[in-house]
Amino acid sequence: MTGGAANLKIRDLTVVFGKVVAVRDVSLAAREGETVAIFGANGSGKTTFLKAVAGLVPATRGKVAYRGEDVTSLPAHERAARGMRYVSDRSRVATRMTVLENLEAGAWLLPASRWNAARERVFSLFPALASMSRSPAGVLSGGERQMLILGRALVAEPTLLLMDEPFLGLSREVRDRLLSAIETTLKGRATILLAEHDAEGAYRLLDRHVIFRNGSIVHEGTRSDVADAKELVLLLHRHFRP
Amino acid sequence: MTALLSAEGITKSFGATRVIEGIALSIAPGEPVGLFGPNGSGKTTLVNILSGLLFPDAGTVRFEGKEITRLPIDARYRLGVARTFQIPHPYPALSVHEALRVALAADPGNRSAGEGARGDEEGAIEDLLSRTGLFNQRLVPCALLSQGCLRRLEFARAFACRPKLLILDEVFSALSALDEKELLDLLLAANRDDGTAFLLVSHNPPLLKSLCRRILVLEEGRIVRERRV
Amino acid sequence: MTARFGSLHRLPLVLLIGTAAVFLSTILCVSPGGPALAASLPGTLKIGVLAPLSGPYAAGGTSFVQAATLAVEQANAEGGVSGRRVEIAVGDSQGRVDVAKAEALRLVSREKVSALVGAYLSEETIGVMEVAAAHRTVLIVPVAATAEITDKVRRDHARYRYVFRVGYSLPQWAEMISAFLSDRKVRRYGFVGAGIRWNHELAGTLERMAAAHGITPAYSAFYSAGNPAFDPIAVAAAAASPDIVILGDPGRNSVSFLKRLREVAPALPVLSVGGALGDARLAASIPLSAPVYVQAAAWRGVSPDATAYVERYEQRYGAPPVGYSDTLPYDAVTVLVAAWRTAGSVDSAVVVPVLEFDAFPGVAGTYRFDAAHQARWGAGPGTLHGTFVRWERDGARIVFPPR
Amino acid sequence: MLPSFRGGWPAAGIGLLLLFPLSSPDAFFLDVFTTGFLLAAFAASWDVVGGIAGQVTLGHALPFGAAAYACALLTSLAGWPLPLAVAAAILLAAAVGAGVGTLSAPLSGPFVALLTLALGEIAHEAAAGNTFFSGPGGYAWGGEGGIPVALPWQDAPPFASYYVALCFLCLASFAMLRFSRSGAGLILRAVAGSPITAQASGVPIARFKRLAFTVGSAFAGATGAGFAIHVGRATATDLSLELSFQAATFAAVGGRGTIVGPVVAALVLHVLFQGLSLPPAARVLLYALTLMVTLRFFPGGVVGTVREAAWRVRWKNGTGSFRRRGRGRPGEGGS
Amino acid sequence: MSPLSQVLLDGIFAGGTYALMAAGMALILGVVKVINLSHGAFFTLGAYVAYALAERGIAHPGAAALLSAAIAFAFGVFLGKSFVNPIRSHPFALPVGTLACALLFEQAAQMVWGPHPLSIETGAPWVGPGGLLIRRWGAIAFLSSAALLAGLKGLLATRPGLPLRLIAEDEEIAGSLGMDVEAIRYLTFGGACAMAAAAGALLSPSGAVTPTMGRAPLILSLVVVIVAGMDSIGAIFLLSIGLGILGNACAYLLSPQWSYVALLAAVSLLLAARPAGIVVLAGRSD
Repeated sequence: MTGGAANLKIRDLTVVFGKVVAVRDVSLAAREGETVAIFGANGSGKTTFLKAVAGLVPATRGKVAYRGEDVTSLPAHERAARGMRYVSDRSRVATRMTVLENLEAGAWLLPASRWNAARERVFSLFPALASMSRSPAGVLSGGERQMLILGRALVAEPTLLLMDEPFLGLSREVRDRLLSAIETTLKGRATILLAEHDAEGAYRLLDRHVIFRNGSIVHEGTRSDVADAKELVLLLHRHFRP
Repeated sequence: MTALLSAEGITKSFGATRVIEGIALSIAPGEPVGLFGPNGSGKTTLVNILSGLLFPDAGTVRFEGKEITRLPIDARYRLGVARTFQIPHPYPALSVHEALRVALAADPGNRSAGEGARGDEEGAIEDLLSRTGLFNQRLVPCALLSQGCLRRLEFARAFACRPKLLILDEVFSALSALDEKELLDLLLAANRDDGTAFLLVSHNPPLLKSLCRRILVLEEGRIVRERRV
Repeated sequence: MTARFGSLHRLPLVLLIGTAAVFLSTILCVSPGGPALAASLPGTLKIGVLAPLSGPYAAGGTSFVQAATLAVEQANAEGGVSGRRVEIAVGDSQGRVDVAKAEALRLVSREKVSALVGAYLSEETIGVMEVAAAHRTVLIVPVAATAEITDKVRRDHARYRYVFRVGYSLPQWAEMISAFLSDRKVRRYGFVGAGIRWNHELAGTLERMAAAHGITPAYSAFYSAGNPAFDPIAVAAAAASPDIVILGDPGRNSVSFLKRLREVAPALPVLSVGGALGDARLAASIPLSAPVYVQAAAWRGVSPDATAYVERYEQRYGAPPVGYSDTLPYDAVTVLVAAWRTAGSVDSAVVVPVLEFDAFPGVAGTYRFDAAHQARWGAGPGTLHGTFVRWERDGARIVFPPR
Repeated sequence: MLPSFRGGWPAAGIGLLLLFPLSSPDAFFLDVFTTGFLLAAFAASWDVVGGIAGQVTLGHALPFGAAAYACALLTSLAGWPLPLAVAAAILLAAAVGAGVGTLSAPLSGPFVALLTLALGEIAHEAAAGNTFFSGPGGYAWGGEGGIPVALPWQDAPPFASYYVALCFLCLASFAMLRFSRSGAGLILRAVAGSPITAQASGVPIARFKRLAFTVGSAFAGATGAGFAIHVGRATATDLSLELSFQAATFAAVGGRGTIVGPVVAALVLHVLFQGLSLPPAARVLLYALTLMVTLRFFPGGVVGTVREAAWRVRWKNGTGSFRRRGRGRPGEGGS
Repeated sequence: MSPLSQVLLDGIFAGGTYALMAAGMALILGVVKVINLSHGAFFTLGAYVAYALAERGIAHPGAAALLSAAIAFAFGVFLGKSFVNPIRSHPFALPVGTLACALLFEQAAQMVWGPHPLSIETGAPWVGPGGLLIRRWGAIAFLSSAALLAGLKGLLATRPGLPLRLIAEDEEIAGSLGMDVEAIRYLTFGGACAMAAAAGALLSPSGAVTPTMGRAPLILSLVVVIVAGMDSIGAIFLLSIGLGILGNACAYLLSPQWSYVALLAAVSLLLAARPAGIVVLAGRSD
């Protein structure tokens, strides 16, 4: 485990759905401002793990502590109030609400006085959203939706970002745009857990990485363990194909 | 050689937005074709029209020379046009075995054969189960299946009608490498051994290049390029 | 092994046994005679009272039981029947024929009642008739007015001779209304009622009878309970400018309709054929800009008996009876008890002839039954004839028949 | 193991019900049970449409009442012999079901419920508000008084009614169970589970929805005719929304899509609340409370919840925990 | 005054009554995703509260509406929190459960106030232009439903209404953004019940107050809500008014007995004519 004061501590987290053990005894800690990439095949439990940390699915066993407080029994909205944000995949925008309303929903917990500034910050990061702010989110393209979802998290000025495959199915161009937005606004300021397939995209952000298989962590490494994204891909390849 | 599936002048609007406009394409028997396009380019709408889930505002779709423009999806399946969904919608309370029985029951050849065909049906199901690697899961209710298994079930369901044309909507996205490889092999084997043509929709160019002989590129509701590999 | 044996797929075997049992027991139970009457029980005598006590008809059913309760108390105060106390056993018919039949069976076979009084709705009553006939139990019908009841008695007297109706038949209602309209110098009337068979038949009968007095219908409408469109009916009724509007078989809907009508035509008189508009609690909120008449079986002041009954009822239940569905059940029980006393027995075979030939005084008048076991109307004092009252701010005033 | 007793319980239940009349209960109890059997068959027929095929109908009283009225009219007015009238009534109910199924096939979700509710209410209004027919007595038939059924017997012994109704219930629920487990039943369960996937598997869903309505309505019609014969009369209540709701209620409490669940729920609830002769207010209050408490703790219905629990127990340890079996019927494994 | 124009005007008012009920049901259907068959019972509750107040000399519909809304809100929150929320995942259990709740209430009302119809004085109608009568209750129903629906529309368009719309679309996301979904659900349930009770209190003088009075308006508002859906408040209002006018015109021009059938037939035709707008996949392009 990397040194320093861990502000997110997860111990022996286990999630069982009916007969399926989706996440099995996962322990993970992250320091303030650290980005941890979570790799794993589909169905390896990444999404369930992030949702359990966010409080969106109940943990069967284990403990989640954030900033020294045990939040295991808190519901999702109370964890959100403590600065956690779960960034879902792009299908989860409210299509019948406008872009602006989607952002406003993201700023639900933010004092009204800070809303204008937060909104302008997102619009300056993603000018495409500014120009479509009055349109229903249903007309956005996939890339724009992902920008909206990220923007919806950024307006709330989160301190812990749980990102679930944010670059899935995006063109390289959109992905780079999102990456630079994360780098300029959050990198080093917020703790980020990033579940990804795309090793290349994730490599730009990560400080550490873990690999999930069958709901457990099978490998942990730091950025310095791999020289570049290509090497990371090779590493993942080894773990995905036993 | 006559085209297996051909479409001409396909146009579709939702309300005021025109999603696809004047698309023409044709697929030869046994031909592997790719369809590439960014999100929102109308890929899914086109697939829905070709598979019979939606009907176009204008244009015609033909299959083996017969017009099927307004033939619903279930009738097209019985003709041999099968499709898979990007997000599987399983029957929660049915087992894998039962889900495949449903697909086989719809096969006219199977149905008219009557009770005598029960053994054949079992044989066909076992064949599908072993080809897709679902044999061990055959009694599990679909609601308890993992994503990878659901995707395999989609394949098994599509193969149940012994399709002449498979329309595959983003089947390889978000899959583990193992799942992906097995399903790819399955698809290629069907193409090689049974001469099954397929239209593979994906936003993964390397994948398309490795599988398809021809790739159609869709942008803003039109086919803007056609690349031969 | 177990999965094979008990599975529902082996049901045919069970069914085979079941079918055999059906035949066996059918043979077994056809042979013994009908159920015996429990008339010989010592101590108390029981009267079964059937009325809807839950659901949309609970208002009428509750009053029904209240009236019957008073009658039994009165009978016991007068010494019961040959020294035996009388009790009532209540069955909730829920407004459904199947439930009414089942409850009638319960009262007969389990409560061992000696006679039945009820039920409230026509369909319930016809169902209960069958139970009464099968078990040879006297049934007194106070409310249900359908002609089918008396017609059955007339056609198959041997089977249905146990059924007597103290409630009014449609021709009796119509006759009375015609006389009243004639007395009020009405030439054209409007008829509005819920779209049920009773109202359709009353409207038809009334049209025939009123024609003899030279009175014609100007408007008639039947509304649906699902969407009682009272506004258009009120507007249309007012536009037809009749001299009076008659409300047939009105429950709570009559109140709503009256309010609608009074908004459009404040000066148009209204006659309610029994029902909720006889309720004094409601009368306070009824707009009285024009006369509101209510036809009742009896009212305070019609006779000493009636006055005494109304006062007792009001004292007990906090409001006077509405004059029809909570008056006739009282008479039904009174008639029954009187017949028992005369017969000196509760055995149906003895009681039925007594009911057929004797006269029985009640609150609404004296009851004599005709060949179809319908209570006959008469003209003289003490006979049955019904009453019309008019609501005033300080209470109702009897306006017909003229004294 | 619990699952191995699964099939034994219905047999034991039927045995008890066969034995019950021999314990000399009174006529009222037999009548309550007889009506209970008919209601149970009706609830099961609802389940064919609303549970197996997932087409939640609120107009199921329509085929029930249509058959009851047909039975009454054909025997009383047309003078048909009873068996012929019953057969015609069942055919009519099936035809009504096919019609309703055709109309509602393009719809989904609450729209099916709404359309069937509307059709049922229209029929109820037509039956309750009109006196179409004149009986031999010179007064009108129809309306709230209903129409009598001319029966070749008078005052059927309660024992006979009881056994006939029980027999009918067993046969009908057996037939419906067989139907639900047949190929067509499997396809209907697929349509209920996911219409899109069923369609993409080559199932013409409109035709199968119509089939479900037709079969369910035929059974409802048989029950309706039986009910009219038992009561001696077809009344507007036979077409009422309350009756449709009652069937849906039994299915919700017993477990939708299980056939057995609605039958058991109908029998238990009806016999409990009609047979105990509680005071009316207590009966309604207890009935409502029982429903609410049952649904609160068994929201999938009693049989449905138990079955689901058994399901999860069986596959507790993932996909590898059951033995490889031969060509057994899926979903019927004993361990 | 021409009778037909009076009938049509009354039809608009009658439609206002349906809209008043439908507004709350639509809110529950959208946010809690439940078809609430106990809505009519809350309407009845409001009417009884108004009667009880009038009996004590406080015959002010506004006061009755406020008091009954408060009572209904409390009951609604209780019902939403301890009955509806826990079994929401079984959508079929809820219509039956809420129906049972309605039966429970009807019986309780019958035990408290008796089964007999009760009545409150209506008050005289206003005479409008051209001799048209403006019925007091009708105007109240129309104006309050218009105000209620406009308020609802306004609420949904502003920041406090955001959670309602987001929950209607995607509850999980609403939770992850810091909205207390469970609480918002039962508060919405309570609020909608309060609306029904206020409607009952306002309309109580128009007819008779009985335990089962909520049944008829329930069915018609159910029809409105299912056809119009929660998406468009305007559609609810227009459909309600349309049904009101249609019902009245049919009763006046054809036969009152068939007005209910005409309404249902119109709705059936509407469904048959455009099931395509309702089928799941149509219209989803992505």
